[in-house]
Amino acid sequence: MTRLTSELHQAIDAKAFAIRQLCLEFITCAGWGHIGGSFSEAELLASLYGGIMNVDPQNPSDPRRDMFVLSKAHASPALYAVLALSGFFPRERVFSYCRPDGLDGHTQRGQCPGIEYSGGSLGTGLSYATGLALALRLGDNFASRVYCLLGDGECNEGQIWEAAMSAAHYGLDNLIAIVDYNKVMAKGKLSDLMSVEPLSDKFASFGWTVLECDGHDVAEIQMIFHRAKYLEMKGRPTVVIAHTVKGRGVPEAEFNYHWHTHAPSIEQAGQFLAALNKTYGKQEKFSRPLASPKDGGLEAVIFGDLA
Amino acid sequence: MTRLTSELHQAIDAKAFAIRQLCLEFITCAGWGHIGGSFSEAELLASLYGGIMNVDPQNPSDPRRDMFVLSKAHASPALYAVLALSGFFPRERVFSYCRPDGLDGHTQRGQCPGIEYSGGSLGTGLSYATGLALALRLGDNFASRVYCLLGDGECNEGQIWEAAMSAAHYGLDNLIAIVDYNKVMAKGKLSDLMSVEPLSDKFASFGWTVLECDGHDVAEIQMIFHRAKYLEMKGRPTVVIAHTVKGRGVPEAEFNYHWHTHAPSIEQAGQFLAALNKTYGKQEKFSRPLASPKDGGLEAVIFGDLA
Amino acid sequence: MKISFSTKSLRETFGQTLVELGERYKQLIVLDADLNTSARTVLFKERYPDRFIQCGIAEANLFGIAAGLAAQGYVTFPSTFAAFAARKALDQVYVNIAYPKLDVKIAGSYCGMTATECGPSHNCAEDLAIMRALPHVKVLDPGDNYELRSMMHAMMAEPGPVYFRVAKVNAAELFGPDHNFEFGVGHLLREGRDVTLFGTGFMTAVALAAATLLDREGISAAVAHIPSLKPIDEELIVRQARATGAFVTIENHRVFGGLGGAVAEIVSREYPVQLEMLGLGDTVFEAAPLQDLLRHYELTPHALAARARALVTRKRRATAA
Amino acid sequence: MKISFSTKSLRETFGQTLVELGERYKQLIVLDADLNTSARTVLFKERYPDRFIQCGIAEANLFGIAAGLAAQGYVTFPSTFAAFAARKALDQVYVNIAYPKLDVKIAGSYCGMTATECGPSHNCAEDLAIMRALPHVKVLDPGDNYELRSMMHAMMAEPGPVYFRVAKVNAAELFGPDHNFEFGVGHLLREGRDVTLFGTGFMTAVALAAATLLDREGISAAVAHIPSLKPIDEELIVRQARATGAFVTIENHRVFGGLGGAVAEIVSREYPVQLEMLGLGDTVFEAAPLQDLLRHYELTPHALAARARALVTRKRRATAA
Ligand SMILES: Cc1ncc(C[n+]2csc(CCOP(=O)(O)OP(=O)(O)O)c2C)c(N)n1
Ligand SMILES: Cc1ncc(C[n+]2csc(CCOP(=O)(O)OP(=O)(O)O)c2C)c(N)n1
Ligand SMILES: [Mg+2]
Ligand SMILES: [Mg+2]
Repeated sequence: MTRLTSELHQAIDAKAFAIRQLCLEFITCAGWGHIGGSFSEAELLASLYGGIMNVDPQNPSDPRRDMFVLSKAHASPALYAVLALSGFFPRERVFSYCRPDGLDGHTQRGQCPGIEYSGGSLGTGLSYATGLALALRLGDNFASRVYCLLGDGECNEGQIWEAAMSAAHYGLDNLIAIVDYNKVMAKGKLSDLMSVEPLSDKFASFGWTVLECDGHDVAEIQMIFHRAKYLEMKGRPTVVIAHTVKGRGVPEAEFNYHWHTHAPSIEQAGQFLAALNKTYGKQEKFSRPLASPKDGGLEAVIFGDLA
Repeated sequence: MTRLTSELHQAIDAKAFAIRQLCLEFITCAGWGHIGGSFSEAELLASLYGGIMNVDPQNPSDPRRDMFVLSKAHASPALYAVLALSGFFPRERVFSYCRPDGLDGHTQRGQCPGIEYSGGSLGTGLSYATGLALALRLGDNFASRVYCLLGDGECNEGQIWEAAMSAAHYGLDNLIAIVDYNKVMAKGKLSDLMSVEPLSDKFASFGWTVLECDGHDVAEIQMIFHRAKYLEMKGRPTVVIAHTVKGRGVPEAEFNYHWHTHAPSIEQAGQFLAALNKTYGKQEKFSRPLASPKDGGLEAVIFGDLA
Repeated sequence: MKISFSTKSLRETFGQTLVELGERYKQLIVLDADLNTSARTVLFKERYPDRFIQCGIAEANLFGIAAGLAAQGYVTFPSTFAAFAARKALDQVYVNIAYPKLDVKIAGSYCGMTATECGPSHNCAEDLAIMRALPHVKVLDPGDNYELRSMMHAMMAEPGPVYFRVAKVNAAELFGPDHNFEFGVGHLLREGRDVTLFGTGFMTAVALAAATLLDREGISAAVAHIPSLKPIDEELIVRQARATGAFVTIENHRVFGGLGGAVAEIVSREYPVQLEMLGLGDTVFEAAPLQDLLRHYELTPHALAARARALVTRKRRATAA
Repeated sequence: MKISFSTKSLRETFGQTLVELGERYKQLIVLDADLNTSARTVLFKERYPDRFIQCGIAEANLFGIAAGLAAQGYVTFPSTFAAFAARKALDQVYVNIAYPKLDVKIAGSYCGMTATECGPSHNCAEDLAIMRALPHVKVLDPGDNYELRSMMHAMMAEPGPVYFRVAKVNAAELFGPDHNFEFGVGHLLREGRDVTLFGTGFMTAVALAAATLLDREGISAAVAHIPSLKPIDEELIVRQARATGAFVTIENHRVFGGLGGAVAEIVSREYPVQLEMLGLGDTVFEAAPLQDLLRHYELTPHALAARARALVTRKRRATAA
């Protein structure tokens, strides 16, 4: 490995760490959010926004940009984090997550720079990405690509296979799907709840070129995306099946569906940061004092008004 | 081939002819209906109701029966025909097709004996069949099987793949799907509009045992279903991909999407019967004089009332 | 008022107008889910094959692809039967299109009971209620060919999602070639003092015919046509409430949350009057020709006139007392 | 009337009642689409693992499988969020379940705005309008834990499809352990002369609180609770129209085709009175905690009291004139 690539890889690893830390902070402050799926996709997002995709934070609507669709839109925290850390919008803004007039729990198109897709209902992103890729074709834009990140549990949804069938039928080689194959869905392991195995055979039989990699190994990720971009078959869409660990970085959360959706308490957040520091050999501190809200619910509203 | 099997095969071929003729009669009388997909499935239905399935016209709700789900419910005419010809209900009843209080354009559960499933929205039948097969399991019924006939165009629908994934996940070896692979959907060829190839790879990658046959060759159909019932792997659902010809029997209608949904005029019906007779070496006549209605639409109603 | 029928069906006008708009708007794209000769988008396909996208029998994907294209600046017309737009792909319409206000114009073909022989799975007498409940979606049911055409021109000039009905029916002519559709504007087609009959879509013709019947027996019925269910012409509705004090609505739709529901919501708030609703009830559909369905479900001029008559009689008795 | 809150959420009661019913009814099956700990069907899963079927993240399949099981004599409870029942799998609910009247009991979890931080894709403020428009489906929104439990017992005794809401909310207690839910029956929780406040689901508590506020300023407000939106208690509604002559409705739902729409349809037909509707408008959802959402969308006792006050003032002025 040249010194340059190794520096790049280090920078991406550092960004992946920063994504996890920032997610931890604002999820804790919101009292809501998806830790597991945000942590499993951290290296993938850090890599995509660290040179693989052609995007410009200064010009986020550049018509020649690559486009990103987070079909597993519940894992929006890592996307908000990478966008903020890459300069798409001020870092502070992520703390509006799940507040009125703030960033939505799932991605909403146009809500902040860099978000192309309104999602939250699993299964819908790959069709949308197919539409984007077709639009590039119709507009004679052969420079841009569309990247679409799917959950593995999400691949239970039939619409994924409708989209896969059509993207192959249209021969969309400007479309790259990625599966965050972390083996866990919301309430358990895929192998128990609803297996998608053999996943690579499925995509292959739907007419896709299939690549696999370790989704936490930045060097492998880089290599695989270079293959996907430059070396793979023309006239076919490509899927990268990225083997990952749900909750990666915090041993307690790893492969643990309890941390699929769940916000840590302030105390737990401290423990999580300590665990992250340990895993990655860091000594980071929270960027701010954390505070998490309490939802008084209907009761607070009624007794408030009656008082 | 023994004399007995060859007699059986001849009887099934005769029934397939009778199905086509009866469909032609009542579709013409209704002025509406799906010729193409009814003719392509004729030998399959004649075989299923000619000994492959365990059903009793005298006791159509027998809890130990095999069950049939016509997921491609628009091709209900051939099903109504085979049920009538097998004695599930009086032959006359098929002429109520698409009349008020008559048989529906798509199958409706309970509307006449032998109809298990309310359909018409493509893609929904295999899930329902999966539910039936699960029910047999839960009820410790190891004698019965569920058969589900799918359209090839219907396999565009993602729900088919959801159901396929789940049936394999549950290990439902009491479920046999059949694809009427006639290469044509409503408005053209699958290869042009939305290809499902390689179809057998798709089902295999979703965990199914895949068998293929010529869907008009009764001997092959028999053999393949015997394999499906008795010889295939335990713990897996089986799909029979039956290669067929849309509109089979009437050269003008073969592979011709115009005759996907379209009722012949009285004159055309006569030509179609002549063509069927020629194809199958018969000399049948219509069982009754045909008459087709005219829908005066809104205009007739308004001017009728104003008069 | 003489009623005359067009020899061209609404769906044919839909197809022809797509072609016309396709010439003018190069960013217009039509998407199909294996129904183009039924929905008549085939006319566009033949003329502009490059801007016609076939999605196969996969309605969720159809709307997802339409959304993605719209996000890139195209105006997309995903076309399928009303049943598959309003029921099968509703979540995609909501999440991927309505919410981000994408420029997607959704034609619901074979709406209401106009799928006739197809029966329940294809008929869709819930689409207006369903679409009205979505945020940001404009909901339209054109009365005749002129109105449908004008409506399609209007929606090209107005960004954002629209749901509009395209019936497989030859409609009576309510307007002429110079008719100008506007969002949120209804039309008083006939003045009257005793009761207002409200129609939407091609059913307004039934209201006109009923008014003629009522006229013969000395009941003066106004007829209002509501092509735009959301936004809706509140002013017209309130004006008619004041003027006639009694309403009957008729629609090619169930009587839950459709035209009748929308009018009831408004008059209840603004100027309560007695209102009767005609449409499909909590019932299954028969598969049958349209003329049989209209009679079977009592959606005829006679049936409408009978309801209006009863209402007016009650009203007159109340005023006399 | 003192308002007190349960420390148990409606979804918890849902899960517990499933367990209770599972003991009594051996043909009861619960199906899940990867949400069992959220929807609390996990309680049933732990107790009756053999009668719990996991369908993965595939809602269309969930309802199709539930239909097939029901056709074989099981009573099935497919469980997912309201958004995915009413929007994502609507066609399956309609074609495979509602139409053939199969014995499927559909719990819409996280209904209305109670998906809170999840935002628009998970919140579903259209489900009542949508389900009301389907044939044969009973539509329910329980006011408190007692009612939800009684409702679930009632639906086991009545074959056919039911849609019922399960909120992720601690509700105020409207009833006691002996409460008896009946289809089509509403409840007058508080008598009053000037106006009737109608609520459904947990929002009825807001109506009760508003009535208390109004009382302080000399306005006598009746409060009616409508847990059964279809069939609906027409008699109660008409009686209150005669008695108070003015209505305000409040619901955890959009103001198109829901409680307000249903009440408007009835009073317009039977006994027109002025009616104001509170609920979500034609608006996007914010992702936020429930207390913030209720204030943001003005679904508070103060806001309801203000609407009622304006209505009563207008009415008094009209009577005086
Ligand atoms: C259509 C739909 N059904 C259910 C949900 C609720 N839900 C949110 S995340 C999730 C699990 C997703 O699992 P997976 O795709 O594996 O994502 P990851 O593991 O990366 O978080 C579920 C069921 C949803 N958002 N959309
Ligand atoms: C969800 C849905 N979309 C569209 C239709 C309209 N439609 C009826 S039949 C048909 C074509 C079916 O083709 P295929 O599955 O190949 O059946 P076959 O060739 O056996 O008739 C279509 C699009 C439908 N019934 N359901
Ligand atoms: Mg996962
Ligand atoms: Mg076919």
